[in-house]
Formats: sequence, C-alpha cells, structure tokens
Amino acid sequence: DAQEKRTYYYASQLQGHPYLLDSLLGMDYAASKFGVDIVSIGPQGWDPVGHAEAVEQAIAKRPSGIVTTLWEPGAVPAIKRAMEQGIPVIVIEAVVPDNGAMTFIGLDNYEAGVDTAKALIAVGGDTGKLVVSGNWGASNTDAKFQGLMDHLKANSKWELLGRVDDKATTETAIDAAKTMYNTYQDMTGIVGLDSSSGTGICLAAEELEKDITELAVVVNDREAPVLECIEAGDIDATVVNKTALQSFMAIQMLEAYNDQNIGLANAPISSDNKAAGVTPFPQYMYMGTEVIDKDNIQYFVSQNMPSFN
Amino acid sequence: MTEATSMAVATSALAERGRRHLGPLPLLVVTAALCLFLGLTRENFFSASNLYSLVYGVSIECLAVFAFTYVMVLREIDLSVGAVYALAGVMSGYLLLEGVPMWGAITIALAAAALVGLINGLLVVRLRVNSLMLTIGTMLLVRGLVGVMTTTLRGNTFPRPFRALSREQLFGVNVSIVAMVVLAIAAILFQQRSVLFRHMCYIGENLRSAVIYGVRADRIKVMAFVASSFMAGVAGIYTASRITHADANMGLGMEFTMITAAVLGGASLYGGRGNAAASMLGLFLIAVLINGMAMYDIEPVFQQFVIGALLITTVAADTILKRRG
Amino acid sequence: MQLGSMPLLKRWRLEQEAITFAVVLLLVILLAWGSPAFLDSNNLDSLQTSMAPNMIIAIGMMVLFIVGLFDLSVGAVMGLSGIITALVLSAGYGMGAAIACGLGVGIGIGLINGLLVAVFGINHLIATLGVMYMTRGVIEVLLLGAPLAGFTSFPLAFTMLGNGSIVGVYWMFLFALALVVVGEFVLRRTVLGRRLYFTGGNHDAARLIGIDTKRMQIGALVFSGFMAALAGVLVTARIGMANRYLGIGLEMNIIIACLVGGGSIAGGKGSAIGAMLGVAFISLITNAFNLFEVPSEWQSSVIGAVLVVVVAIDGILLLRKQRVSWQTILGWRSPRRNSATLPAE
Amino acid sequence: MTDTVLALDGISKSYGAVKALTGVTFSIARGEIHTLLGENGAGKSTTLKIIKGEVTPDSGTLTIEGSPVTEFDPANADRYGISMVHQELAVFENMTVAENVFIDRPPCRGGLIDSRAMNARTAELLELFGLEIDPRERLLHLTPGQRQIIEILRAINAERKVLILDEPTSGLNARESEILLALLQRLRAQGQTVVFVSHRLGDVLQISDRITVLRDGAVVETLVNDGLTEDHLVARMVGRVLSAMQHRPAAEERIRQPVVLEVEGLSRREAFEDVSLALHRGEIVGVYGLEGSGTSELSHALFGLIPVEAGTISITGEVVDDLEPLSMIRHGVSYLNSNRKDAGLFMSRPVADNISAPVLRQEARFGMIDEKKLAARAVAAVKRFAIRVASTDVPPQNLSGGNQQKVMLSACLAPDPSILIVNEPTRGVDVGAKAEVYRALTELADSGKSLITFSSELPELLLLADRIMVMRARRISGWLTRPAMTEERVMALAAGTR
Ligand SMILES: Nc1ncnc2c1ncn2[C@@H]1O[C@H](COP(=O)(O)OP(=O)(O)OP(=O)(O)O)[C@@H](O)[C@H]1O
Ligand SMILES: Nc1ncnc2c1ncn2[C@@H]1O[C@H](COP(=O)(O)OP(=O)(O)OP(=O)(O)O)[C@@H](O)[C@H]1O
Ligand SMILES: [Mg+2]
Ligand SMILES: [Mg+2]
Repeated sequence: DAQEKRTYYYASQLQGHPYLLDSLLGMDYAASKFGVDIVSIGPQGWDPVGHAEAVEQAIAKRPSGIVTTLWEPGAVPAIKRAMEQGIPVIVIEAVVPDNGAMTFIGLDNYEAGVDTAKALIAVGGDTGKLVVSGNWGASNTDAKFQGLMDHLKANSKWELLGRVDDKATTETAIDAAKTMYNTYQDMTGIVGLDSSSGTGICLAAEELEKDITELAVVVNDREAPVLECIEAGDIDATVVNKTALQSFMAIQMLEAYNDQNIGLANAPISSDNKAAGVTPFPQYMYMGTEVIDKDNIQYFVSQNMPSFN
Repeated sequence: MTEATSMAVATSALAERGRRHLGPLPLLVVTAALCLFLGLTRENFFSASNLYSLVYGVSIECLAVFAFTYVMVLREIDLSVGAVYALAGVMSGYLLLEGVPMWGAITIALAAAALVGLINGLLVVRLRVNSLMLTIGTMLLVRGLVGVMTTTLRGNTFPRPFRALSREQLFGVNVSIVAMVVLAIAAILFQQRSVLFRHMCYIGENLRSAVIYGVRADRIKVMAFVASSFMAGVAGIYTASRITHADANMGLGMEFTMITAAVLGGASLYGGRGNAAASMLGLFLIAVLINGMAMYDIEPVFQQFVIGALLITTVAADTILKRRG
Repeated sequence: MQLGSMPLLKRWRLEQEAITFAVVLLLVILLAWGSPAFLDSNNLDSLQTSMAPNMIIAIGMMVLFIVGLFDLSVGAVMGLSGIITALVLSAGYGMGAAIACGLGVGIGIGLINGLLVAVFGINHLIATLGVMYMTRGVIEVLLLGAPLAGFTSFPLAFTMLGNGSIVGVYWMFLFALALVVVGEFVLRRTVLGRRLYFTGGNHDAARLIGIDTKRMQIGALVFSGFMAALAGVLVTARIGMANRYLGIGLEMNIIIACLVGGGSIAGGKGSAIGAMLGVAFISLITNAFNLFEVPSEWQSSVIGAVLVVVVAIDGILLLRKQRVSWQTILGWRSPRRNSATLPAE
Repeated sequence: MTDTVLALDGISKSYGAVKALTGVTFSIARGEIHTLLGENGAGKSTTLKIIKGEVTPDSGTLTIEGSPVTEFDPANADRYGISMVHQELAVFENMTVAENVFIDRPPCRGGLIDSRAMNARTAELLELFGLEIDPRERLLHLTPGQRQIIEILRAINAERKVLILDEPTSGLNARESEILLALLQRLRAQGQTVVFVSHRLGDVLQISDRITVLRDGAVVETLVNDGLTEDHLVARMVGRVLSAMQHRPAAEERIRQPVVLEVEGLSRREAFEDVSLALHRGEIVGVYGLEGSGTSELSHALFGLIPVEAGTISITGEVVDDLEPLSMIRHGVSYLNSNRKDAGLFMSRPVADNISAPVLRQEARFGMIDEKKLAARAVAAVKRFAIRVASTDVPPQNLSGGNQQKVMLSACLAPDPSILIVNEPTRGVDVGAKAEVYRALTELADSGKSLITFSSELPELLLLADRIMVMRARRISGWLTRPAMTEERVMALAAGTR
C-alpha cells in the first residue's frame, strides 16, 4: 500500500480564519509536492466541541496521519486516542502541554514577543513610552506580551503606559486604537500583538487623521491592511509567523514517518522505536519569525503569492 | 358616574401619563453620571477627539439597532442582524473585487440584506413560526454564506473608492453620525405621535385584539423585519468600507449587543414597548464604559466582568424604579 | 369510566419530539448508509462523548424553558466549575472535595441568577447575559498569567469519570441517559414537575392557585447551573486538564438543541427526551459534516437551512391541523392567527 | 344558622386613588349560599380576593373559623380551606383537561401522580355538565365556555370548606348555568359553604340564602332571601329604581327595509354548515345555540377571523371577496369579541388607547395622533357607560371585570359602524349598565344600524332581537320572529326536543 496515495486529515476549528489561510496554502503546496491527499474537516469558526469531534471522527476514517491545532485542550483525548491506534498526529499553530501528539510545529509565542521587542528597538531606539494592543486573555497574546516585556526590560528603557483590548476583531480594534490615541497622547511607540491589532492601529490613525509615521509602530501577522500600511509607512514593521511553512512541514514529517524509503519512523534511536515507545520526532519544532518592512513588503502581498490547486 | 368624577378623570390623566413616562430617564442618569465621573477623573475623556471617536464608533451600530428595536416592539426578535450586517458588508466587497461597479455592488448587497428580512418576515406571518428560532436559523444560514465569501476573498482589501465611503463627511462630521442624529429624532417623533407606532404597540401587546381593530399586523411585521435587515445591511456596508477588508468575525455576537441595548433602552422581550432612541443611548453607555475602562487601564480580562455587572445594575435600577412608579 | 382512544403521541404529548426524532432517525440512516466510518467504534465513541455533556446541560435548559426562562450563562458556568475542580484537585485535595466545589460553583451562580430574576425581577436574558460576562471575567482573572493548560496531573479515578466505558458505552453517556430518564419521569409523574409546567404555562394563574412561582424559577435556574457545572466537571475529567475556553459559545448550541427538541421560550412546553433528541440532532449534523467531508464554509449554512426547514414544516403542520387552506398558507392572503377558536400558537 | 365560617370586619382597600373597599363588614355562615351583589366596580371581586388571601387589605380584620388572618398570600386558600373560581379565566392551555382540574393534590400512588385515576375522576366531573371531552385533551382545543366549566370543576373538586365563585355563569350558556346552580344547591345540601357572585338576579334569587349588597365599596346591607324580588335588589344596588326595559316596536316594517348584509351557504368543516341569513337595515338579529352548536365559529367567520370553505358574504349588494377583518371593517362592520381576556382589549395600555384603537387612523392627521381628541373621546365613552375608572390612562388590567367589558364595547362602537357583530355584549355587566348597553344597542338599530347579536343569555336576546336564528349541531335549526319568539320555543329548537 506504499504505492497508493496517502490521505492526511487537517482536523481543526477556525477553518475560515484568514490568519490560517497561509497555513492552508502551505498544505496545498505540500499536497502537490508529495502527491498526497489532504482533507480539511472541522468547524469554520470557534467551536471547541466541534474541533474535538472533528479529530475523533477523523480517526474513524483511518487516515495516514492527522494534523490539528490546540488553542484549547479539548481535542487532547482525541489525539491520544489516535496515537494509541497508530495514527501519527502533529499539532501546528498553537499547543498545550501533555497533548500526546508526535510533535508541535509552529510558533513559540514567547519568542515571537521577544522578536517583536527587538523589532521595536530596531525601529524606535531603546527608549520610549509604549502602548500595547492585543486580544487579552488569549494564550498567544499573553505569551507574546511576556516575551515582549521581558526583553524590553532587559535590553531597553521602554516603559509601558497601558494596554487596550481589541478582541481580535477589526471593528473593535479600530475603536480600541482610537481610545489609545485619545488617552495616551504622549506615547512614542505602539505594539500590536494579534492579527487584527495592526489593522486597528493603522485605520484608527487614518480616521483620526493622526500622523503616526513619527511613532514606532510594530505589529504582528500579515492581514492585508497591515501590509498596505507598511507600504504607506504608517506601520514600521510586522513580525510574522511562517504559517505556510508549519503546515508544509507537518505534512513533510508525516510523509517521512510513513514512507519506508525515507524511514523517519526507524531512525536509529533504538533498535525498535515502536516497541521502545520512542517518538522519532523532535518534541517541538519552532518556525521562528520573519520581519516584514518597507524593503521586503512586495514579496508578501497576497496578490503576488502563488496558489497550488 | 357623576360629572365630578368625569372631571377627575380628565385631570388625573396627565398625572398618570407623567408616571408612566419615566421611560429612559434611569438610563440617561446612569450614562450622564458615568460620563461626568470619567470627565472629572480622566483629563482626556472630554477631549473633542475622544468624544467624537465614541459617538462615531456607536453611530454605525445605531443604524442597526433602530429598526431592531421596532421588531422587538412587535413581540418578535431578529437574531440574524449580526449575520446580515456581515453579509451586506462582505458581499459588497466581494462584488467589487468581482469587478461590479461600486453602486451596483452596494445596491445588490442591500437587496440581499432586505431579502433576508423579507424571508424572515414572510415565514413569521405566513407560517406563524417563532421568530427567535427562525432567525437563529437564518443567522446560521447567512453566516455560512459570509464564510464562503470571506474564504474566497482571503482577507483581501477593498478598492479605495469603496473605502472612501466611511470617510464621507456631511456638515463636517461623518455621514453615519448625521444619520444617527436624524434617526434618533425621527424615532422620538415617530414614537410620540405616529399611528403606525401605536399600532406596533397594539400588535406587540395583543395581536388578536389588534387584528379585530383593523391593524394590518402581518404587513407591519414583514415591514419591520425587512427594515431591521436593511438597516443592518447599511451598517454592515459602512463598516466594511471602514475596516477596508473582508473580516469573517464581522458582526459576531452583534445580536446580543443589540438586545442588550434595546432592553437597556426600555424594550421588552414580551413586546408592546420599546424606544429606538433610548436603545441608541444604551449602545452609547456600553461604549463609554469600555472607553473608560481603557482609560483607567483596568486589567483587560477583568473588563467583561465590569460590563456584566453594569448591565445588571442598570436594568435592576430601571426595574426597581418602574416598580415604584 | 372508559376513555376513548387517542393517538399515543398526542396522549404522551410528544408530537413535536416525534418530528425531531424522525429527523434524527433520517440522519442516522443517511450516515450509516452513506459512510462506512459511521459505525466505526471511534465515531460512535466520539458521538457519545460529545453528546453526553450537552445532553446534561440541555436537560437543565429545557427545565428552564418549561418554566418560561432560559440561561445564557451555562457555558461560562461549565467553564468555571471545570477550572475550580481542577484547581482544587491540583491543590492536593481529594476528588470528592474537588467535585463538590465544582458543583457548588454551579449552584452558587444559579442561585445568583435565580435571585436576580425572581426576586429583583430583572429580565432573565439580561440577568444571565450579565452573569455570563462576569463569570467569564472571573475565569480570566483566576487564570491570569497561568499557562494555557496546566493542572494535568489528575488522579486516575477522576479522569475515569470522563473516559471510563463498559462494552463500548461510556459511563458519562449512560449517566446522561439516566438523567434524561429521571428528568422525564420527574417532569411527567411528580407534583413538582406539574408545578414547573404550570409556572411556565400561565405565571399569574399559577400564582393564584398558590404555587410559589418565585421558588420554581429560582429552583429551575439553580438546577440549570448545577447541570452545567456537572457537565463542566465531567468534561474536565475527560480532557484531563483545566480549560479556560471550556463552553465558550455553547449556550447557543444548547438553546438551538432545546428549540429543535420541542421546547418553547414561551414556557409550559418541553421534555427531557426532547432535550436529548435536540442534542442528538446537532451532534449528528456535525458528524455528517466530518464523515462526508463537507467544506467548513458551507457547514453553518446547512445547519441554518435545516433549522429553517424544520421550523417551517412544523408551522405548516400546525396550520394544516387547524385546517388552514394551502393557498392561504402559501398565497398572499395571510392566515388569521388571531382567530379566537383556533388553538392559540 | 349562627355558625360563622368567616367574618369580615371593617375591611378597607384602595388602589392608589381608587377606594375599592371602605369598611366592609359581613359574615358568612356554615352551609349557606351567600351572594355578593353590586354594580361593576362595587368591590365584589376585591372582597373575594381578600378572603382568599390574594389581596392584602389596608385595614380591618378577616376572621376565618374564629382565628384572625394575619398575613395574606395565595397559600392561605390552602391553609384555611378555600377554593375560588376567578372572574377572569386562570387556565393552562398546554395542559390537559384533567391536569387543569387537579392542579393541587393530584391523586398519587407512592408519591407519584396516578394519571389513570385522575382522568377517570375528571371524566366523572365532566359528565356533571354532560361534556363529551376527553380528559387528556389539551385545553387549547376547548372553547371558552368549556374552559370556564373546567375551572369550576377545579374549584368543586378541591372539596374545600368554602367555595367561592366569582361570576361563574358569565361564560356559560343557559343550560350550563342551570346545571351549575343545581349542583351548588346539591353541595349546600351536603353542608358546603358557597360564596357566589353574579349579575343575573334571577339566578341569585333562585339559590341564595343570604345576599350582601355592595355599593361603591361599602356594604349597603345583608338581606335574608325570602320574598325578595329583583326590584328590591336593584333598588339597593343602584340606589334608584330602574324602569324595566321595553321591547322595540314590532318589526314588520323593518323586514321591508333594504338588506345590508347577506350570507349565503356559509360553511366551515367541524364548525357550521350552510348558514344563510339576510340582515335588514335597522334590524337586530339574534343568534342562539348551545355549546358546540357552532355559533362562536360563525361569529368569527362573519368577521373574517377564520376562513370559510364555502359560501359568500355580501354587504349592501356587493360580495366581499377577501374575508378579512380589515375588509369587513372597511365595509363598516365592527366586532365585539366574546372573551375579553383573549382578545378585544390591550390590558396594560391606557383605557384611552383601548377605546381609540379602532379609529386611530381616522382621528390622525398625516399619520400623527391627536392625543386631545382621543382623550376627549375616551372621557365621553367613560361617561356614556359610567365606566368606573380613576383616569383614562389607567390600563384595563386595573379595572373590574364589568368595567373592562364596557371599555371593550366602547372601543367596538368607536368607528361608528353600520353593521355590528356582537358577542355576549353584557358578559359580566351589572344591571344598571346592562340597561345602558341595551339602550345603546337599540338606539343604534333605531338610527339605522344593523346588528347580529350572539348571546347565551336568552332573555337578553328576546329583549333585543327582532328575529332569532337558532343553531343546533352546527346548522340552522330554525328562525323565530316576534311575537312567536318565546324562551320555550328557542330552547326547543336549540336542544332539539319535541
Ligand atoms: N389591581 C387593581 N388596581 C387598581 N384598581 C383596581 C384593581 N383591582 C380593582 N380595582 C378597582 O377596585 C374597584 C373594585 O373592583 P372589583 O373588581 O372588586 O369590582 P367588582 O365588584 O368585582 O366589579 P365587577 O362586577 O365588574 O367584577 C374597581 O373600581 C376597580 O377599578
Ligand atoms: N379550536 C378548535 N379546533 C377544532 N375544532 C373546534 C375548535 N373549537 C371548536 N371546534 C369545533 O367547533 C364546534 C363549535 O364550536 P363551539 O363549541 O365554540 O360552538 P359554540 O356553540 O359557539 O360554543 P359557545 O356556546 O361556547 O360559544 C365544536 O363542536 C367543536 O368541535
Ligand atoms: Mg368582579
Ligand atoms: Mg364556543
């Protein structure tokens, strides 16, 4: 059965989230490169129960492997179940501890925060007054914030004036950013930590006809408006996760594991990895981040991105 | 009954009216108090820029809550507002990127929104189905369509001319603010004097009685649902132009904001009552609260706790005052 | 004296539930026939474990529907009770204490809801919505700075609550079924159940005949809080760790399930069986999406469409029972719902 | 009979400005049928509600079985053994007949409700009224008359020490009220104490042992019922003697008047079949039928409230193509519903809004309401029917039952209709006001309006109608014209005896 096409399931919630579209792009690419089928199942929006069901019910399809996400641990029992039945599971994008999967491929949010801090220092110098916009209470925002503040404390004299909550929704983000401009007149730097923050920060300034080119503005992720604002010079830089890479590598790892000619499964860690209960995967695989700014922006705008199907 | 008593009838009528028309006063007091407090303790609160931002932010949702309130007056409910709001917004953007000229796209999007309302209305009056359950259905249905479009749009930004819409100014302020003011005044007049509103109250209070007295209940209900969807559509298109790209989260949970605002404004889930202008005030109160908490740099995750608490206290105050009167 | 014959469904007041049952049955047949994976043990287990907690919450919600209320805070309560249980466990206390605390949370919040609604007379939508926000706030504050998921070292006995099964049937699921049976029994055969229906059916009249309607309302809200907490404990036991996102947005699904299952927000109507069927309906639809690999962006449209169709069919059947002609139903002439002898909607 | 069950002493109660009761004092003896009599708003229901514990008096003492009642809440009924039939229906539509009868203390076995026993017992009770209803039927399928009976059965079934009935017969037709009165007398024979309220003086005199007359919330006096006549009672109730109503002059020439409303072969399955009638200008046609005869459906159909399956209605010659309330109203038809609780009033909107509801559009200019006009209209109506109300901004829910009825009638007359379809026009209305209503209706007829009057009160029909159409088993069983119109002949046609 090594000949026949292998099928992998991407079972997750938030299937429709624009942030993950790049992830799906990477998967299409992998599918075309490795000649495998990849089936996406699961709810369009936020639905933990639906997520868990998607993973559990993917198992019933007996796939060659499952890729999933863990913004919350609801699917952990499903993952453990799949692994028990010999179906390799890889978690991408977001993860919780003790999840029982083969590996996690994605972003270390804390490090992403650190990278954001570095970018801020790069564009805004090592001193200033800072306001941070984010989706507070969401794990990635909180972790990024930790990394950001730790690095700034250690390596700069940036001080935090306050935080605003943008709920990762553009409408909210705009109004939150406006409140920020109206409240903290004396800030010299802005950081946005979730995918909507940048859009909010930039559009709010536009609405207030406020010139923020003087401010040091560093955000995260690559929503289309953010890229526009970088071109326009309102936002100085955005720190992005390599979402396409994480999904591509997930498939690549699964292929390497399943394909006897590559034989990752039998990498000589032990005489018999299965019997020994050895996981022939690195525990975590972090993508690290890239910084998008005026100089490299044109390579990131979605019009210039390829598509594979 | 004697002459004397019938005189008494006429006179004490006024007193009675006064008592019943306590109306949105509690809400007004709470809002004013909150504003005053913030104004006194935060130097930037009363800054023109902040107040303007607040009003502008609210003005868009006000368009939607206007008609939504009247649906509630009719003892019905329209939970599909949020989805329709997103539909109109995303659809107009979608059509634009498909190369449809701007006004054509907007017209089609609005028509689509109105169509949803028409379907809601017709099913409610024709099949006598429970509007809560029905509009949950249409909400999901429309959400799905929005999802389809956002997926194909891949979050791309909309053409400049469309984005310019939300920047349009009239009398030196954004169009949506003018619209809000006009609607608020219209609402007050409409509720004060108009036959139609009185008829709506009759329908909400006792449909059977209303029909016996020749009120066109079915037609009015359909109209209300269409209006609700249409206004949601207008607000949605305006927002789409404002946020410049297709956002799947657009209008998520908006229906609850609407209900909350309407109830804060004195509407009842059991129909017969409602005040669109006060509903707008309700939206404003919520906005001010969030604004204030940001200004106080309150731990963000704690903010929704405060919102919940305020929600309850305001309505509680209202309820208790009404019981007195 | 001898009673004349009467259709079983009508006598047992399960007409509406019957429609839902038919739809559920249709789904099952469709799935079993359309996808070999349906009868795969993994799939059946998945159905059980996803249905069980929702069934438990839905029973509570249905009781609220019966007394003419609903509760938007169930999702948040579920989340908080789960977290409290996890916190207490990881603080080294025994399993009993942890569960007690978890359930206590639910009862406490339910009581708050009850007091707000019955004593202060606050509209139940606003009251429970506000309490939902507040509860979510408490969760966030509790877990401020805590890792996304921690407390992963639960005693085996506890995790078994959510994972134990006999001959392919999860205890959790059996438990939920048992609750349905008991619930249905109490609602139908006990005076308490009767009083719940009276309270929702005609609040004023119920008060006049000496039913303590306030107590009924408070009781129902406490009960739904308790059931939500119960579900929270079980799910936490199943997942094996605390989950701050547990139950977000769940209230809507539960309410949909109850409506599909024959409940009415007008009150005085509904059954535990209906709650079960409603939940089954939702879970099976999701199952169909996964097994038939329906593109995610179309899913909610499908659910919505099904819901609309079910509602419409329900309405049409009712009208036909009242002998309203087809051209009146479909044509432009409106049906007169105000007719005094036609059974009120 | 000196054995006192309960005694009221100086009971007073006011609602805001309205003094409902002032120093009401009387007592009820064991095993008697004690009737409260009084005009609408005299305070009967309030008194009863206080006895039952639903309403807390401002002052005065209520003594039951020698022990003064300290706190007032509905649970008292249970505590002191009182059961009550309310003037306004208090039933549960989604529950079965049996469940509505056995609301408190259903028959239980092992702590569980024994529905078989419950249904059986209910069936027996239903037979008392000769009702062929399945105890497992849900109430929403029953007619208002039937619902009223269910509520009476509930009270009787409770077998409490004191049985209170507030205008129990107002919703019943003649046969049913006869049965009820007989039943009450039988219960009294078994030592049951009954407190009774009715505006039907005949009934009152027939069964009462003692009668307490209330006027403006105060007791006029308590009379022992021997040798009393209706005039005695009226005199004490109203404080003046009412001239007896006279028939309108004979109706021959009215038949020669043009036909304004013509019904041909109107049919609706399970309701009525092949109904034809011609209503002349200035004529009052009465329609009579026992429960189940289809009369109420017919009245609904005539106003387009329920669709018909065959037949036509034409007004002044032209056929009404769409049978809807709105088009009937456009043709100058106006409708008075038989059950005010169900439809006809907006219970929590001001009386003024209620009375002006049908004429809002006419009274408005450019769709804008002129409050003053409406208020004036309302005040006029209040005067005309002596509606006992503090102000025209009081909602009907705060009015006594009879006054609610008057408000509804005022609303129905507001658009100055040329044809009226009137159901139970004087349900729960006191004698004084009844005369008012009769006068109003006859005046309308004299001024050239035409009326179809549906009533279960035969004397009322005999007084008002020029002709009576009698229905039996959903068909017209015959027409009677004065002078051939007598109670016996109508009943004969309605019940199908002979
Ligand atoms: N809830 C209330 N609020 C305000 N006023 C009330 C209320 N209930 C009754 N009243 C007033 O108290 C007075 C007595 O009312 P009650 O119902 O006892 O009259 P009644 O004798 O029963 O008249 P009817 O024969 O019409 O039933 C009336 O004037 C009525 O307007
Ligand atoms: N809601 C209903 N659904 C189906 N059939 C009904 C309904 N109401 C009445 N009917 C049928 O119509 C027939 C006539 O109805 P109804 O008893 O109201 O006539 P009625 O003599 O006017 O009653 P009443 O004397 O109480 O006014 C009844 O035999 C009954 O079977
Ligand atoms: Mg009364
Ligand atoms: Mg009838």
